[in-house]
Amino acid sequence: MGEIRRFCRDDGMLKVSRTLKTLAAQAAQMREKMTKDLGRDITLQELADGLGIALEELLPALEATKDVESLSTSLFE
Amino acid sequence: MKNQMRIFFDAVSENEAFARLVAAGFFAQLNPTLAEITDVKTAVSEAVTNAIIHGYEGKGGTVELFCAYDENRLQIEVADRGIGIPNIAQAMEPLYTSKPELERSGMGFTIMETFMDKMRVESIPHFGTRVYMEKDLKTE
Amino acid sequence: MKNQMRIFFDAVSENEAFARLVAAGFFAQLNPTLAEITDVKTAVSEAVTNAIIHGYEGKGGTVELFCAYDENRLQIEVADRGIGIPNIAQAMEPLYTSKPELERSGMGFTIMETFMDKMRVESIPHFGTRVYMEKDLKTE
Ligand SMILES: Nc1ncnc2c1ncn2[C@@H]1O[C@H](COP(=O)(O)OP(=O)(O)O)[C@@H](O)[C@H]1O
Ligand SMILES: Nc1ncnc2c1ncn2[C@@H]1O[C@H](COP(=O)(O)OP(=O)(O)O)[C@@H](O)[C@H]1O
Ligand SMILES: [Mg+2]
Ligand SMILES: [Mg+2]
Repeated sequence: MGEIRRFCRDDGMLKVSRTLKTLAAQAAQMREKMTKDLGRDITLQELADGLGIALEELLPALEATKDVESLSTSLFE
Repeated sequence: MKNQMRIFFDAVSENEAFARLVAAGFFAQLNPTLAEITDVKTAVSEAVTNAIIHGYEGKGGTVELFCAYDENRLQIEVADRGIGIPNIAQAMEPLYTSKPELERSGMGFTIMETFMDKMRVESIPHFGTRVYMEKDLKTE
Repeated sequence: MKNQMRIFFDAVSENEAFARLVAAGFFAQLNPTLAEITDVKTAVSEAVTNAIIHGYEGKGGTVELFCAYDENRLQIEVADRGIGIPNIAQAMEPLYTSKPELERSGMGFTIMETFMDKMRVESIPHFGTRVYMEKDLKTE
């Protein structure tokens, strides 16, 4: 059974990822830099590629930032 | 390319962030810009929050989220089987809220209208509410 | 704490990563360890892939994913309305695959059994297949 876990890890199916908060911070930085460099709003995939991670990892990290929830509560008050 | 999904989840505030993630994850396949996906997440968030706190008045139930795309056209529906809205025109007015005691801004529907290209509300008192939204992605 | 969700999505390979994201996002609320969430994602991935390529033979259909938790007990179901499995015992044998031409490893069910605490398969030929899985998180 340990064999199967090893098989999957070697297969690259499992890889240790960075913590959500670290990733969220790195994503925010990378977004700013790439937006400035390219002079336009970047896509999700471009950001994931820039960070060297899969979309699957990037999305939860973006959720860990507060920009969405704060909108209706703060921006319009 | 066409694709669709329909999810049913418990009407608890813990699932608001989850609903945003589901919508973002589904539409991520179209490679939207970060601004576009934030618009979509914000609209979904407002609609799901409404279902939980207004539709079910925080007492729980099941929220439905439907997401689909056909090429660059996104379609979203958020539905509940809660108390419904007696006066939809009034509910959609900016700043109108039936729950000022919860410190609601009354801007949920206005945000959905602003961030999506189309928005429509159907509601029957004591039966439930369904919000339809559409958006065209500019990315090719 | 209890919570549950049920999602229906198109049986296309683009939705495999999406299904993993949905399961991981839902169970993230329990604050699992990285190893635990990876186990869950891997098991979901194998079951969803099976529904798409075996159940529907790549011709499309709808896949159902149910996720629930009650305290630390996770429950997952993956179902399709595809061709079904004529011999479940044989299908569950390690290395058995009915599609060697697709370079399948025949290890899907074995992986699900290994990564989850419980696993059960129900299937009726020409009606469909449902895989039940359970896992207790060690985190408190
Ligand atoms: N799903 C729903 N079920 C019942 N009533 C709703 C629902 N969604 C919105 N409403 C009604 O519409 C009003 C306006 O909604 P919204 O613009 O989001 O503002 P807010 O949520 O801040 O009150 C709510 O106060 C409520 O009375
Ligand atoms: N959802 C399903 N519908 C029909 N047949 C299935 C399904 N899931 C699994 N099977 C059958 O069980 C076999 C073993 O599955 P699995 O262990 O995942 O190996 P693999 O997918 O590599 O073939 C498959 O080859 C297939 O014949
Ligand atoms: Mg609102
Ligand atoms: Mg398999």
